[in-house]
Amino acid sequence: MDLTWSADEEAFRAEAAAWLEANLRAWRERHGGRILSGDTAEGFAQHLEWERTLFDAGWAVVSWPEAYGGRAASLWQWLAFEEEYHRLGGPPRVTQNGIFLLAPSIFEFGTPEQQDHVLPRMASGDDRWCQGWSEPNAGSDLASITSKATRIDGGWILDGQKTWTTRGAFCTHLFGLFRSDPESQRHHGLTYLLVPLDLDGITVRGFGRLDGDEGFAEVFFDGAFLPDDALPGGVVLGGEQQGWAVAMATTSSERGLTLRSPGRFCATADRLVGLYRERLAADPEAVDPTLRDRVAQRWMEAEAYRLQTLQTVTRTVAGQPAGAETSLVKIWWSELDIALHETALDLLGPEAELEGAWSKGWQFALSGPIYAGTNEIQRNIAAERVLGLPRK
Amino acid sequence: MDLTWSADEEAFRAEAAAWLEANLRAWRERHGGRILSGDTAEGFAQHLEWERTLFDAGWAVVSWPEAYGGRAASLWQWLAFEEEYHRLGGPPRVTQNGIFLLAPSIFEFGTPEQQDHVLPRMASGDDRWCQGWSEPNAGSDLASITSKATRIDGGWILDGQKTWTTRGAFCTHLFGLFRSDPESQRHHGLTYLLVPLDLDGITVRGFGRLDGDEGFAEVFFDGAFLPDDALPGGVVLGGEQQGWAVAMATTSSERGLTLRSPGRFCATADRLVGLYRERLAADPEAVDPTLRDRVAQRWMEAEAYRLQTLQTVTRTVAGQPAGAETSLVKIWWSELDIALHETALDLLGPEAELEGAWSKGWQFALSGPIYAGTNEIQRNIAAERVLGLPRK
Amino acid sequence: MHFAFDDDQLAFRDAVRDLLAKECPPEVVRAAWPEGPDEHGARKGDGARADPPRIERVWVALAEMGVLGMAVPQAHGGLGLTEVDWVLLAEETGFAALPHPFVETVCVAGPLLAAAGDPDGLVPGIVAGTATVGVVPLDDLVAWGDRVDRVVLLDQRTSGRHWQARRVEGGLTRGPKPGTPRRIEAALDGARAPLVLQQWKEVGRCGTPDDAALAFDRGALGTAAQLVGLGRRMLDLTVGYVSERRQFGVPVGSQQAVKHHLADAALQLTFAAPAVYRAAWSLATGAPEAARDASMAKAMASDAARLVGRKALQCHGAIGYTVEYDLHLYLKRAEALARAWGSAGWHRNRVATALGI
Amino acid sequence: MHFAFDDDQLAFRDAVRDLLAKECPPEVVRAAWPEGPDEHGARKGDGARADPPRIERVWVALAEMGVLGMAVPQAHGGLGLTEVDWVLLAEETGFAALPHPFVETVCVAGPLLAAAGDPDGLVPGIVAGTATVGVVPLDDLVAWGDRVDRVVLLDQRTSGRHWQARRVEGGLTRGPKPGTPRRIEAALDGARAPLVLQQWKEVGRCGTPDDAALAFDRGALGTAAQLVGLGRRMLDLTVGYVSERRQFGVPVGSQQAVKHHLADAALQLTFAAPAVYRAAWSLATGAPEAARDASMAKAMASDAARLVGRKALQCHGAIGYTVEYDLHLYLKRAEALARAWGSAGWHRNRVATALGI
Repeated sequence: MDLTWSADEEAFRAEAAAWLEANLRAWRERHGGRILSGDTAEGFAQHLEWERTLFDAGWAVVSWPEAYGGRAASLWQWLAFEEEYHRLGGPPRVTQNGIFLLAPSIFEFGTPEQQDHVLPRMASGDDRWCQGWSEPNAGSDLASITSKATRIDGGWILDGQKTWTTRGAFCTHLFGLFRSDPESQRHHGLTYLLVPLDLDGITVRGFGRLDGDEGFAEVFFDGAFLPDDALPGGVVLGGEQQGWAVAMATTSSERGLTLRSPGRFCATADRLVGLYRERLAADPEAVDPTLRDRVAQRWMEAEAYRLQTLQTVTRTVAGQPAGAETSLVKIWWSELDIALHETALDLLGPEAELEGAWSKGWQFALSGPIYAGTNEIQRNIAAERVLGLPRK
Repeated sequence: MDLTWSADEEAFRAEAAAWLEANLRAWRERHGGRILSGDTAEGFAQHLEWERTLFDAGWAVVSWPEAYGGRAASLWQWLAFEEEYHRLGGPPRVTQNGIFLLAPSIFEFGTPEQQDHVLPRMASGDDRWCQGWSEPNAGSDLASITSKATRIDGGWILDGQKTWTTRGAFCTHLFGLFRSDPESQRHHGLTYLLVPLDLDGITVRGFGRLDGDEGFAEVFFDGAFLPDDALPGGVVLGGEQQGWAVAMATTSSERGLTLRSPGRFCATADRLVGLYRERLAADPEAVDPTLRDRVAQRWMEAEAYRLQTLQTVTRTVAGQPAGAETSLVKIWWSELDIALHETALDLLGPEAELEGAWSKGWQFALSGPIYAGTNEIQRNIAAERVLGLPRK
Repeated sequence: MHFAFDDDQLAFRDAVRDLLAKECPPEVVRAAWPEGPDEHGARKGDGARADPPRIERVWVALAEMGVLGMAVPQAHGGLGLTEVDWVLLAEETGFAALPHPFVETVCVAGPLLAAAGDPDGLVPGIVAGTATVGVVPLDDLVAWGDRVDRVVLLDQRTSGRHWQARRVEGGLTRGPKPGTPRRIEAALDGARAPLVLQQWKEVGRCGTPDDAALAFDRGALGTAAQLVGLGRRMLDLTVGYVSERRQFGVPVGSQQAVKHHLADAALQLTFAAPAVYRAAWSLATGAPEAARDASMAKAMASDAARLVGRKALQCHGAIGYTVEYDLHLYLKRAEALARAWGSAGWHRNRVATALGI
Repeated sequence: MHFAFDDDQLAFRDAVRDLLAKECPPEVVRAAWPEGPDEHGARKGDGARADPPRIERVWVALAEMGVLGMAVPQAHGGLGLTEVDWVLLAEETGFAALPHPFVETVCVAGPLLAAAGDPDGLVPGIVAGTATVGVVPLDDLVAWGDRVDRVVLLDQRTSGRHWQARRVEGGLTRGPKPGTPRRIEAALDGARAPLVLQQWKEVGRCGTPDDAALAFDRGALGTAAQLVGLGRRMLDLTVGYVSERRQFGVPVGSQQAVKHHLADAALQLTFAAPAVYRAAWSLATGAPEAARDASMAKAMASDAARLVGRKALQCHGAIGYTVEYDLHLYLKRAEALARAWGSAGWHRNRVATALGI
């Protein structure tokens, strides 16, 4: 056991921190300090500009090979980068559904031609990818997908509807599952397709999330023709009718290591500690005496998440695959995120009603136990696959 | 709406309080202040003596008709009596499974002859009744009962095993369900029988609860012959094969009003407030600053239970039946009981480890979410029958 | 001892419920939200895109039914109802998420100003629905800042432990000059349109410290009742949704996890509601524990409504997390009201003090 | 950065696990409970009805394996292991609910006395399993009062903020005369046999304030590790039971409510365990945050073990609520240890102070 960072990792961290600090400041200044939510039309453009800045300096996808725009950082270096990114208040990544959800599948299942085309354009933000999993009648029950892909000469005809497509209104491409065998049931007969959104017959309608951001979209497919050569290397990822297996690999990444780095929650916990200190300094009488205990508890929970991640990365580096315990991890960070923000709102008291970073963050956090597989589904998975309890 | 007690109710309360105070003191003094748990052999005898004292003065079953040993008190008077009983530290009633669980069924389903025989002897403690619902393979799933009652000339032959029979080792009679139609399934073909435990072929084995008291018993039936005239009026309650309907009426009482009067929890909450005051006076530094808030919360929860009961009694007095919301009531008091005691243990700090009233009470409280229908079953019932959610 | 409402009280409740069902459906609540993007660029309300006159129509309809003067003595033109008579009406305004200063103007300011002899001559307007008075309890936020004409401050700040109700001039505009535009803050619940109290001048007290204390407790009670109503609304909405929505070939509501979430929600409401009704009785009868009981009501209703909101959102899943679906209107109102008029923790502190600890 | 145990550490853990599985099954834990009725008339232990010599045999076996001297420097005859080396061994003693003063004598007193130059010549006996030393942290309870020969007090009481370790004479007997019988208190966990510290005389300090502080943190760490082990034991027992037990024609463990209870239990253990292992590393390396990390470990392990215990009992149903079934042995130990060496709240307070709030 060694819980210190190597000199190499520290150097990487310092380089990242220096670059981030300077460039985050410059980005904010370019926009007169008025940074909108990345999930609105105007804000998305602001954030895309920031991500381009990251890409140009090689910080967009640090763990990727250099050929695709990364710097081949180790998992430890990636963790250190994320810690600095969040500590310095870096904004949420608007390209994350591509780089954290699709990319792992492209690395695992893509042909070299697909990798060479998709990955660099994704890292640079030239192509923005949204996910097309859910449908109006296929949410938690993903296997009941009905969107169809009909094989014809030279391509596919797409029909149906996807929904809850995060940032779909601002994206250029969609990845998702389509039923390619009309006779098939449940998780059989699905194909994982890569779909440019500018095809004839595709309509994208953005709609508002609970916090007002137009973070969701519905995507309608009305006999849209998807040519086989719409993308170099083809539009099928991982083989026809193999969609379920490819998608499951992706959803596992979604819950796992890459989407929710502990750096984000540790930074929030540190800000919560700072908020407590401020409120206490401002008016000790006004601070509920139970809140100090709650702040300490929240800080510990964030720290425990960091420690658990260090264990997981150690195992990953040793070549052991992440198991079903990623379900527990998803429950932990999503409930922690709400708890962190609720504690902050309770510290703010009546002011909590006014919009601000904590209020906005709280509204966003409420989605955590729902998306990426509801926490109820995760608890089922953990019980069955971690503990080995019998299925129904 | 009128939340004041009438002069008549106040007079009843005052009379009860005066009598209880004097007689509880006398009872304790008779035993040199050494009162054991009523769920141990020696303690049961002490408590039975106390209940006899209650009976002799007409306080054992205040709401029953005078003919059966009560004083025909109204529900409001009964509530007031229970408040005084618990405020003054009256001990748990060791005859409660008879007077609170069986008696309501006897009142509803018994023949006059059964009522005349069973009720006064139950009230006086001459007969002590234990319940025979659960079996080793019929706990939450009560309808899977396999204990058999075979009809023969002049009576029944009983075979099988009951378990979790509270205070069974100290009781004289058992009431419970037996499968009287060997071809029947689930809740059909069951008969509710009244069984003296001194029959040949019946063996009772007491065993220890988590808190060490011998509060449980297994009851074995090995071809025991139960004559029809073992009790005046017969041994069947409510008709052959009608056992399920009769039993459901009883379990509804078990969850409902009579078993857990709010007086008990309000008295505990008041003692918790007193404990907080003592600890604070003794050493303010040693009291966790979050505990004041928790003590207030517990007090409110107990008070809310009292208020909800006042609503229910108002409806009952108006002739409206208690509905499925008794399931919510059972969840509330059982979880409240644990929370009250946990808060007290946290106030006691390391001393909580030593046996004492709070530690003993905490151990007992842990059984609350399990017995009388687990809280999981109650939540199912509440969701389906109060909210109308679809069954599986 | 009789813990139930009488037929008149229930009939009035039903009449208000029917009126609000007709005049205050979700699209009216939505219309009260500001239009256009907020400072994050988010769009939440329909504002002028909806039908703003309908917002005013609800208030007028309530005035016509006498509801706006419910707590004002008959001598001042009101109905002179007690808290027991009106607590269910407040609950209904919560159920409907009525986008008006009902608690402030109707439950608090009306009877308070009347008790003080109506110094500014506002009471007839309150009863008629033509005057609205904001009340600022404990802090600096004026809820319904786009709707109120005047402000009364209710606090213990400059007077030791005594409550005081201060009539003020100004406070609603940005600058010292009357007529300067109000600055409504972006807020969690856009319909509440809070503004931060600006420059103001005290023009006089409003009644005795006891009047002020009672006014505060009425505000806490009215808000607690609204929270119970909001909780019921969210639970109803969710029960309806999960009974219809199917996944894995069965209704979502047949899953045990969903059942237990909603049983927990029902549990909290079932035990918070009697605490609210009892507080109404304690205030109506001037019981010595009235302040404690009002605090218990507010603490329990705040926690219950927040829990119901969380369970409701979780059981809905993604649909509940959209602006287009109605749940968020109620969920955000509940979250705001849970901290308005004193948070659960603030009120538990008051209960603890009343318990002598 | 490498957050995992090495092969030697895991092999030693496995050896201790095997030894305890053989030598310390539930009937040995049960045998450590006093026989006969307690003051309430309840009978919980088997005491002399069981096989008391087996209790001693476990200790001897651990001594033979070197475990009792694990934390004592080699110069004093021990193995000189660091906290990282021994934390998993402590966890196993929790898993087995070992009825001996393992944390007090082995994790704390051994290395503390050795660091102080073994003033009373007790260290060889500790290593050999012939001497047991009780440690009394923060309060007046001597755990394992029927087994310890001597007592060290560990607190900050008379010395401001500095920790002090005081070697005392007496304290274990009821009266001033040696040989007066000890008075073991009736307790939640009968095997822990606590007694309330009686008259004692300080005969000297034990090391520096830093030694004493480290000793306290080692006690908190060892107890936290035992709590994680207890949590795992209770979870194992429950998973086994609900997978077999059938109701309504299906295994109880296939019900979603049971699954979610146990997923919650696993969740807490999954995130408490790394906090415990990190604290071991911080103590072993003398990290500046070592005290904070030990407190975080104890707070999280205490809460996790209590939650697991509650879930385990609930998922068992009535069988878990009997003295004949084993669950209560672990549940009560966990409840006692959760408050020993500082409760979760006590340790959160220390974390908060370390965070500068």
